[in-house]
Amino acid sequence: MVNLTTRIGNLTLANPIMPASGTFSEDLADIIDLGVLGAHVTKTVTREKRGGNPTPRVCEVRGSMLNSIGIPSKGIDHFIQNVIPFYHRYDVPLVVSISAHSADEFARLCEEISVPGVSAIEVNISCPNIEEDGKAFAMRPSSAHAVMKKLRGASDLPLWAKLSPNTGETTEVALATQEAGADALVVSNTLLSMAIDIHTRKPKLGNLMGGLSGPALKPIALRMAYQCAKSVDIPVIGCGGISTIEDVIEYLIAGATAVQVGTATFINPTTMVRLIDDLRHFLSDQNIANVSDLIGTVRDADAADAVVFMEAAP
Amino acid sequence: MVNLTTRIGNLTLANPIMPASGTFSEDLADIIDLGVLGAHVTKTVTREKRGGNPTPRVCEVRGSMLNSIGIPSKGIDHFIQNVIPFYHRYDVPLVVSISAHSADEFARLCEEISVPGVSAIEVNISCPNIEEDGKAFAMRPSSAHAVMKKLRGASDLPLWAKLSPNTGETTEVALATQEAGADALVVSNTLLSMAIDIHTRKPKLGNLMGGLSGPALKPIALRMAYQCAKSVDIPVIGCGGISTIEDVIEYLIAGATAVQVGTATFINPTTMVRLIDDLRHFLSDQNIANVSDLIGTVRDADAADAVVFMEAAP
Amino acid sequence: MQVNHLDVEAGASANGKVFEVEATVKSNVVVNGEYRKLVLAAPAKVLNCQPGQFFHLLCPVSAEHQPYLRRPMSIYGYYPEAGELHFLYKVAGEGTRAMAMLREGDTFNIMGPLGKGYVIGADWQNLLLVARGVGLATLAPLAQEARRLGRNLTAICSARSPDVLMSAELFRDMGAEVITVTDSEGTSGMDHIRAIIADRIAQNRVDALYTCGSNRMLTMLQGLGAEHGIPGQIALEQQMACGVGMCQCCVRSFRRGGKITHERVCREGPVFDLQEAMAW
Amino acid sequence: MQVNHLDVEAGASANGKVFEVEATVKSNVVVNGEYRKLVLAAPAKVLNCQPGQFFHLLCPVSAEHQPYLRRPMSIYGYYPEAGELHFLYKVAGEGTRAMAMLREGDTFNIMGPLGKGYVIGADWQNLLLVARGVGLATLAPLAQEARRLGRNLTAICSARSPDVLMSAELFRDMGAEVITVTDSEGTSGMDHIRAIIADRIAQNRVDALYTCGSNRMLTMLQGLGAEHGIPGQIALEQQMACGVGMCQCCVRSFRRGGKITHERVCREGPVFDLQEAMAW
Ligand SMILES: Cc1cc2nc3c(=O)[nH]c(=O)nc-3n(C[C@H](O)[C@H](O)[C@H](O)COP(=O)(O)OP(=O)(O)OC[C@H]3O[C@@H](n4cnc5c(N)ncnc54)[C@H](O)[C@@H]3O)c2cc1C
Ligand SMILES: Cc1cc2nc3c(=O)[nH]c(=O)nc-3n(C[C@H](O)[C@H](O)[C@H](O)COP(=O)(O)OP(=O)(O)OC[C@H]3O[C@@H](n4cnc5c(N)ncnc54)[C@H](O)[C@@H]3O)c2cc1C
Ligand SMILES: Cc1cc2nc3c(=O)[nH]c(=O)nc-3n(C[C@H](O)[C@H](O)[C@H](O)COP(=O)(O)O)c2cc1C
Ligand SMILES: Cc1cc2nc3c(=O)[nH]c(=O)nc-3n(C[C@H](O)[C@H](O)[C@H](O)COP(=O)(O)O)c2cc1C
Ligand code: FES
Ligand code: FES
Repeated sequence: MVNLTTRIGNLTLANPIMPASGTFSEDLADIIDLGVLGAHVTKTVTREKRGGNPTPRVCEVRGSMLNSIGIPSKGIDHFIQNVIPFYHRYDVPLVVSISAHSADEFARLCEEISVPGVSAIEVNISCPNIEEDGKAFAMRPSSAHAVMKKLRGASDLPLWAKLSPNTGETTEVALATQEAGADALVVSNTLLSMAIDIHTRKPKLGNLMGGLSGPALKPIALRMAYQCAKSVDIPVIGCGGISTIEDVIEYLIAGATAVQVGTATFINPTTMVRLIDDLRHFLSDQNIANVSDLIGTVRDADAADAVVFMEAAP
Repeated sequence: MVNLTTRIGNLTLANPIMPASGTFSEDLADIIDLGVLGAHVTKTVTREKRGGNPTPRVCEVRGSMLNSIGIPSKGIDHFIQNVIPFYHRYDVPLVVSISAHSADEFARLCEEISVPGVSAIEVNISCPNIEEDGKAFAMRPSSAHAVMKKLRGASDLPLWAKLSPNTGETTEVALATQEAGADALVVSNTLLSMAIDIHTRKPKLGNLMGGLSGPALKPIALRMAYQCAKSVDIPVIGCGGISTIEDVIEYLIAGATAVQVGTATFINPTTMVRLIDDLRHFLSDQNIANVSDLIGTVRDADAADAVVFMEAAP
Repeated sequence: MQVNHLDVEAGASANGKVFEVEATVKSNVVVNGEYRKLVLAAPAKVLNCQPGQFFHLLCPVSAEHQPYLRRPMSIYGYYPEAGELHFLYKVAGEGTRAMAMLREGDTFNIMGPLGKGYVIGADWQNLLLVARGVGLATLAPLAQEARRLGRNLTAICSARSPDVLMSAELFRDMGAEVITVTDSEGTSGMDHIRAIIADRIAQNRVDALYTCGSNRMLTMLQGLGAEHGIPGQIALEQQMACGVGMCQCCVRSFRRGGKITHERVCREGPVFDLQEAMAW
Repeated sequence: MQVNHLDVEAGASANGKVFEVEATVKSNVVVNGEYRKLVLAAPAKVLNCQPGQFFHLLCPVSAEHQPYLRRPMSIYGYYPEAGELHFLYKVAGEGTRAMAMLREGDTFNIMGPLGKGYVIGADWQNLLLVARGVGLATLAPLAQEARRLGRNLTAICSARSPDVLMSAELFRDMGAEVITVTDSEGTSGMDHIRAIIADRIAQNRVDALYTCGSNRMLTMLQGLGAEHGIPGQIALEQQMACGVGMCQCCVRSFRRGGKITHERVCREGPVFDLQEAMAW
């Protein structure tokens, strides 16, 4: 009855719920039916084999977590031979997340991974650009623009640029990636953080610092998703701290066309399945026919003066 | 027995616990003895009277809060006549937080507020610089440097620069403010965030967006405090999400010379008094004679390979 | 999430007006379908209250409910002899839902008493209050104080239907003359209430007006008060973080000396002069 | 914080190997001072376990304890007939402290069974295990399986002092021959344990070695195994986030085919080949 489909450029998703890169793999098929998801998004892959960061790679902070997994990767050949074929069995768009340390290697990877079975490429530009000063591509409009431009030339597949919350120039970076040809934005990746064990006095992550994800990230990523949706014309995919249907609705109202669920799947592996179900119920309870009727409906002009609800007398 | 004193430049604090600007006022004297604190830090004041932001000015998010109070201010005259004299009764350094929208007005305020009874000036550079493109002074090394340079010329009092987590250039801004003559850094202010009421579809803050504070901010602000302590020579005062003694110790180990407690005082108004007490106990339990013995003792070279603690067998 | 600490003796030279204490739940029951009444055993030092003051409550965290900020709640009753503090509340959202989970014997972290309460002028013999809904909680202690001072009190109790008029009984018990008006009987309209009050004013039976009512009630009482030169007070609400005056989130606008001023509801209020309050 | 949802039927065509379910606490008691035993009533679908497998547990959130990630815990016992699942755990930090609060009748969200367990080769008649501390939890189901398969089992149980040797009793009950070694008696040193095992190997009484022991235990058993060509398996630990193979946080290094490889403890393990495991 209610219509959950949503469009990201020329891709139509059966529903707006998909996993976030690095928090999903074939292994989840042991627990849920991967066929019900709006899209499949794979862990970021690099061209070459890579080992990833030293352990410990995760720790928890109050109500959320930090990770410094890095990008352990078996390389593109293994990925094309083993991972992509696994997803053939599902009638769900496959989105492959890629990364590299230089724009040229990024473009080469992008071209090589543009194979049948891949519906879109998610560009993880949160990794350091070793050709410049080591700051991630996503930190500055100029470097984000340059790498996206090269990638645009390397593939005809839809390109989703995944932004970073570590920049102070969210809208500028968003506009730059749009201008360079991105088909959608994923907002956002994890936020650089730290935790120290006060007894051993060692950082809790082997890599000293890592990215914050989970509920603590939500108000920040939601703000970014809102800022991006207001400033670009391409679809924005919300990501950060989503675990309940209220979170999903909040992102949609803020302007997100779809959402990615990350850490919540670690806490409850069935989260995404439940969210799809809850979304259906929420819409039908509220007599909303289409998911798209919610998107971007934030009443931002009416925010102030909400004093009326303060009445105790009913 | 244990020595809680800590030095911020030429100021000696009886202990490293002080309030964060905007989360403290004379009113707290109704509940705790303000005389026990390491310092008193007042709400940011501007030269002119200002009204502050529309209501609602606060909302809660999972385990933390957002605020968009703005800087309602009765102006500098009122402040000098009424607020400063109140604190005369305490033998505790008074730190006055100031802000302005242009470097010149900032400097004028800084000069005018350098009156007897004020021990240091905290420079809230998280407000928009209307002379440039409206980005806060704290967002870029260049604008932070420029304003601090002017302020340095305007007062002989110690200047504490309060940084913002909204920038992607934390260490660059820290170095710039040091280079311009800051005597200490306060790390950090709140992080730009958003929340939307999914039923009314209105932003939960009258000002649309506001700053995240409380536990969710801790891993981010701790990372910044660590980065700053590693890169500058002036003292770093940690601020962000502190509510337990473990939080205080974590900041000290990361390199903070003192800490500021904000939102936690709203939850438990006696938090700071308790933290001073807990700190004394923690140090004596651990046979640590001086607070200063903890500062900056993070074992960051040993972070990786902590696999040994994974043994189940004791 | 919150720090659950037990009665820190927060420094000897604090003013000693406001305290953060762990009270113990004596009972927490549904009264009248819509409301819940929480009875706490509380130490004497927090029971030196004024009618109209409030407490700031740290609602309990559990797996289901995770309120973060405190919640402001009017004092419904304070009984220093019995060592009891009462609250009357309506379940609205996360915080009050968490409060509803409190069971006998649980501890509950409360902070108060806070704010400025109602004032009864020395020469005000005849007091009139208008209460509706949970507003009853705020006004009940005023009735008690009026009795203690030997003043006459008329209470106009407004409700949806006669069966939720628990306030009537309460005010009657406190020696007040009670007039009930209800939506279901069509007697709770502003015009009707205005007429009742105007009638008493004409008989010289009203020296002061008290309410914590809605916008419409405010406007109506302001009109009456201004017309007849009768003083009045109103308790207002606003979202709060600190509850003690530090954060400035709880401001509202007031008309004073021809200008608009901002006042903190937690500190300068929650009770304000009827004429200075602004409809919203 | 966590979403407490009840047994989502997570799509018909999932593999149906691993489940997230709400189990019910039957008991949760201290055994032997240092350890606690948790007995759950759990649905049959999660009781199709292998010795050495584990569950990933969502420890309960309360005002005092707010663990966020799940905690991995070996299966101490699985009893499909009784519908029971047992865990033996030591209170270490926030998560296990929260677990210790579980009371009879509480629900407890568990996910499993997970990982690869111990394998008993078809022609291995004489099994030898070395267990210490909470390692007992991991090895107990192996003893049960050995008995089911009619194999001989020798259990070397190491502990601080004889009175914490509860494992001895348990393995004896399962028909194992038990050798106890303790710190207080000075019998738990590696040299002594090595001598005991070497002696049995000399008598052709060891076809496979099992442990989940410490670094020193690993090194000692690797030496023995290599020397005498006896296969072995070890259960390892590593911090986990997802527990099912998605996040790659739980990797450890292994020696395989002359190279160092990284394997996920939650997926390729937690039981690994004794010779491939690397001391840490
Ligand atoms: C001085 C004062 C006295 C009050 N006395 C009573 C009373 O005696 N009985 C009673 O039932 N209610 C009273 N209220 C209202 C009560 O504070 C709110 O109903 C309560 O905070 C709602 O919290 P929640 O988490 O259940 O709702 P939510 O809607 O989930 O609350 C979200 C946030 O908004 C705030 N908020 C929501 N409604 C109000 C409101 N009306 N006023 C102020 N903040 C609000 C909450 O404190 C919280 O921070 C009083 C309010 C004030 C300011
Ligand atoms: C496969 C496997 C099986 C296990 N079986 C048992 C068992 O049967 N009985 C038992 O008592 N313990 C067992 N452990 C160890 C148990 O997981 C930890 O003791 C527990 O996670 C500690 O959590 P905490 O919150 O109490 O401690 P904290 O130190 O507060 O935990 C902080 C973080 O570190 C992780 N962590 C801490 N210690 C370990 C550890 N040794 N291994 C993995 N992660 C750890 C926690 O999961 C958590 O994420 C097992 C570990 C693994 C990997
Ligand atoms: C363990 C872990 C690994 C991750 N790996 C990647 C990755 O490889 N590529 C990427 O773009 N994002 C990665 N992320 C970030 C997530 O995709 C997501 O952006 C982030 O976690 C915020 O969403 P959440 O709060 O729902 O988890 C990872 C996150 C986690 C927790
Ligand atoms: C209600 C509120 C008002 C604040 N006002 C100011 C301010 O005026 N000036 C300033 O520099 N910081 C202000 N802050 C930021 C705090 O000083 C502090 O940097 C921040 O809250 C992080 O610390 P916390 O997590 O301990 O609260 C305010 C914070 C809050 C919550
Ligand atoms: S609630 Fe903080 S000033 Fe009123
Ligand atoms: S815990 Fe996530 S891969 Fe092992």
